[in-house]
Amino acid sequence: MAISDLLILCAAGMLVTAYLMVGQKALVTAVRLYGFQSLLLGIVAATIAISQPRRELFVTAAITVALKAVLIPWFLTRLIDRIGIRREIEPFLNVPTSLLVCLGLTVVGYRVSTGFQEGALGVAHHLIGVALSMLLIGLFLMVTRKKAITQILALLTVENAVFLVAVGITPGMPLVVELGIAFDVILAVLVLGILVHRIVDRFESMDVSRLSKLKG
Amino acid sequence: MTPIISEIGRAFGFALLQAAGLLAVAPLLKTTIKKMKARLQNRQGPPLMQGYYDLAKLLRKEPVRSDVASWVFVAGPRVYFAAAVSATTLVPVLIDAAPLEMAGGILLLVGTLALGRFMLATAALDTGSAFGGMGASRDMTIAALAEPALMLGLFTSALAAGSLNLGSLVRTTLQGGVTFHPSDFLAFAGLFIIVIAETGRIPVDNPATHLELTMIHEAMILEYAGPDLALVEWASAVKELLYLTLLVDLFVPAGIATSLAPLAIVVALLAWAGKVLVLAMAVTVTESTNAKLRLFRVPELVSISLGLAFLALAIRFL
Amino acid sequence: MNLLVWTLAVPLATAAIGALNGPRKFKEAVMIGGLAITFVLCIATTRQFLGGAIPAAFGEALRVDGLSALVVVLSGFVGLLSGTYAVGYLRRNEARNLVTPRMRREIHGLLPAYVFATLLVSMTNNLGIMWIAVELTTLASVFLITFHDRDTSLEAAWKFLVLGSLGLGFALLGIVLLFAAGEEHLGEGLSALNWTRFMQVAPSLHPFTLRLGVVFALIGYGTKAGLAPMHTWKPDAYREAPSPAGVLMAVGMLNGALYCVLRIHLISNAALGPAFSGDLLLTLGLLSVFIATPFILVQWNLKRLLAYSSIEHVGIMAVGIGLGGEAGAFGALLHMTYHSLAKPVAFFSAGTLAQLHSSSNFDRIGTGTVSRAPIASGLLVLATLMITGSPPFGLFFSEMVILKAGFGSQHVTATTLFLAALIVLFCGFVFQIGRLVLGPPRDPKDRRVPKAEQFDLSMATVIVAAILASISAFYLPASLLALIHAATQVVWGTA
Amino acid sequence: MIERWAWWSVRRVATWGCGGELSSRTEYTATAFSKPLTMIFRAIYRPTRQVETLAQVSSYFTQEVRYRSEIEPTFERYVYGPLLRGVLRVANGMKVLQAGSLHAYLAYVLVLGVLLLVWLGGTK
Repeated sequence: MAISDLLILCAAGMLVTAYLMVGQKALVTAVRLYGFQSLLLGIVAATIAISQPRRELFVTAAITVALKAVLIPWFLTRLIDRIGIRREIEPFLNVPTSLLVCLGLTVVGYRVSTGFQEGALGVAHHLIGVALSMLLIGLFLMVTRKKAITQILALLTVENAVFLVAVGITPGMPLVVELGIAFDVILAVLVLGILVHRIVDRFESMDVSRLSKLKG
Repeated sequence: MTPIISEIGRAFGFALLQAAGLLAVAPLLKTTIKKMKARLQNRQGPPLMQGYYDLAKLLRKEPVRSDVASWVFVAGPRVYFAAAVSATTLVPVLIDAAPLEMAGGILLLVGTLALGRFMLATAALDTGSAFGGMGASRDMTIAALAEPALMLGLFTSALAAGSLNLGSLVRTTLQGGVTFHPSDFLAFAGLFIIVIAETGRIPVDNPATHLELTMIHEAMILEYAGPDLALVEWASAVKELLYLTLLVDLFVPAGIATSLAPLAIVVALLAWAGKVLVLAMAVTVTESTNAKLRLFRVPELVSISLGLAFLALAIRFL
Repeated sequence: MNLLVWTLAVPLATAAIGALNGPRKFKEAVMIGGLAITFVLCIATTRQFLGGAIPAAFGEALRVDGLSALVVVLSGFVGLLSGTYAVGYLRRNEARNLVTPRMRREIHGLLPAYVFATLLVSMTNNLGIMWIAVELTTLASVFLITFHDRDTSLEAAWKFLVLGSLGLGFALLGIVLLFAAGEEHLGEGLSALNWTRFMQVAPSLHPFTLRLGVVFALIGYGTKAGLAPMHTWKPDAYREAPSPAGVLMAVGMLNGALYCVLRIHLISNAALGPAFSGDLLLTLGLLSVFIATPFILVQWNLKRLLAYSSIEHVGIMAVGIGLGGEAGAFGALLHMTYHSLAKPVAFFSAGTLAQLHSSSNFDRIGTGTVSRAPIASGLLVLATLMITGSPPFGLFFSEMVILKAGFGSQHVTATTLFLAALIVLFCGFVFQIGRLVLGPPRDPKDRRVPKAEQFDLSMATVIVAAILASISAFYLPASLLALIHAATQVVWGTA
Repeated sequence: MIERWAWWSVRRVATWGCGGELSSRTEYTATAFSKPLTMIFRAIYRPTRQVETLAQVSSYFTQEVRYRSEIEPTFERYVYGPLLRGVLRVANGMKVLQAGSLHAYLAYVLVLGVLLLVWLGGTK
């Protein structure tokens, strides 16, 4: 199986996980889906590191897998256990309609990606298409879901999409910058987690739509 | 730097010359109109020099001022006179360029005249007599009606010539050759009515009477005597001459000199005098054939003039 | 060590010391001293820049050109102002035991950290480090917003962080795409992401990827700057944050985010010509001004009013940059300078008023505050005149320059709408503050007696800031003016 | 020139009031001054008049006559009033934009993102 097929497979896999996340009700499964998605991202990074003379990608792949596939899901699951709210309450849009909207967003993402010139591996077009669609789907997930944890997951999906682009088509972002960005993402998740704790202590629920006192 | 100073110096020189010239001729115009009116009523009428005799007499007399009047009463005639004289420098008379035309165009002209009118009205109120109050109130009412129509009339012809500056306005109409666009007649008629209103001629105000109920301009200057009265009389005469010259410039500038050659100046002088005389005759005829309108009929007259000006505007640009 | 490194090290050290607990007097002295030294170092950097040498460190990763020098000096100034004001602010709150020593430590640690982050943003030449620095400011602001730990501050912090992280996600995608557009031209290693490298390589960047990257980057940094429609977090965040932190966010972060927007705008200018990102910025700017107008007219809270005013000012600057041309760029930068001078006065006086009445809602403060707090109300009125761009003050001139640029360009209708919005904003703002300050005094039986206004360090800072802001209207120090011109050269001319 | 010569011999005389004594009652007040204008522009000013005659014994022996006239503040009532109310109504209408729900705020960014992507997609 050629390298580019593997890449496209992994990218498609990530897109499918994003779709599943939209259709998902239980929080824990959503976190596991996110973990799997990060794993796929790690695989993409590793395959590109092998096929191209970009050794530092191995480091990025290792960080991605370690941080995003393992650490963050563990942190989020521990958060869910501590809070004890397991199921997503009824979102704004029911699942079938939100899936339809996701399809629409994917079409938009792909339409834009056709503008890219053929990357070195001829894969750029697909990677960009998947990344943009995942970005839009992540944003859509944030708009329709009420649970704070799901919003964090959506944010991380957006973050994964950006990393997919960072890994996929560029000839390798400087390592220091990638480390800095990974570190910042972890910090952001940490702070989000602290905030969720304080929100849950104060409002006894993770329902973000209840947070709407500040008007006008 | 020096060329500019000499340039300004020359302009001011011309301005003084023109102002002095118009000042000299103004009383003559007033008395000619009186004489023509008398002729129509087959009376003898005053001698042509009567205007100058009156001014000389008044200048020699002792100024009488009311004991309650403040400095405004004194300042009134002087500002009125100064406004009238400075307005004359903005209008081309013999040459196709006004001496101080770079200072401003139609707006400055109307503004200066309005300043004079305002100052006279305030001075009239200063004496506290009922006449001054009535005169000022009526004058201001007519001004409120006439000035918009005046501006519109002037703008119509200015738009045709493409500039507000009277000098260039005359030059463009001259270059354009003597073409009588139908809107010129309408604009001329509209402006003629306004000139009658502004100079206080019969249909709007009766200059010859001191009858309390009918006089407007006269009521304002009732309290003045001696030099103050002389200043006001002289200024209103110059104003009238200025309005007539304005009408001539806007509509029939033919004959005006385009260079400083003495021959051209003489020709321009004759042409200008003739045209102003013709206009004076028109004024006399309107004065003799019309009765004075009641104050609340004046808006109708002015609305006719506004209508004419709008029509002229519409015709020219549609 | 290099001057730039010192300018960054001092606030970092102040933050570190501030975070430890120690005697109050010592902590306050450290904070004010640290921020004062930072400000002096910022001036030294700009002086070095004006002297002709381009200060740089870490192999061009930190590089100060005209634009960054201006933002550095403004951030340093605002940092010092908010530091000194924070001392008085904390003392007053502590006297009314609203602030525990732990919270005080938080402020002593976070304010200098915030200044460090904004300085890092404005100094860095590397787009990657710039992104990380902006992320740091976001994280620092979250803890500043949850300082008072009210229900609403949690809500504001959550919205701030979610929208902020989303914006930064977009910005990161923008930078990645910009980098992708450069491919092999940009070279290897950390310096590949340098802004100067991008400018050299600009014509050979792949247009479509660049266009996509510029759009995402502008949306991302636009969110941090508070451009509409991504501005929604700003009113909530400014209401909850304590006023010294509010000023840092309203001026420091705003200048920093605009600095990033400008860097991206310049790359797009060099590669695609001013039309592309100029029009985008113009639309976002106009949108911000139009969205801010109604909320200022019918506002119910003093700090939110100032938040919408800073959204409006970001809009004005974005319009200035969007219009492009020498006048547009100069107008926007002049606006940024005067805004950084005038806005702290407004925030501080509003903060004092809110603190005396222990609430920033108009109905809780009541009208006619001039009788109860004359100095603060007077300063607030002065600040309002400055912010709304009334003639004698500086913002009037910058708005005039921008309007001149607007009417000069082919966006005449947009500029007329922009002018109309400015007028309505002026009326709304003056009406609100007028009613608040000069309205009928509160009925005596209202039991909430506001605290008496005492003259302390923070009041002195506000007065000094007000004096500086008013002087700046008539006399700008020559070096500051030279700096603005140098910055305009960068934004418009041959940087 | 005229000023210098005439200044020293000014005669001060009472204002001429048609022979009758001049008092504040014969003077032109502001209402009188503006009366012609308000009458001409009746449609805009809409002057109103109220005359009350007070008489105890019989209506023939009036003690007091009260005259009260007003002109209608046309501009405030017909121009500025509606304008202000309209602007404030629009402003209140726009308040719904910032109604507190984070989801709405995120939706704004999503819509903006999609619009820009569609627009960018177009300009290949």
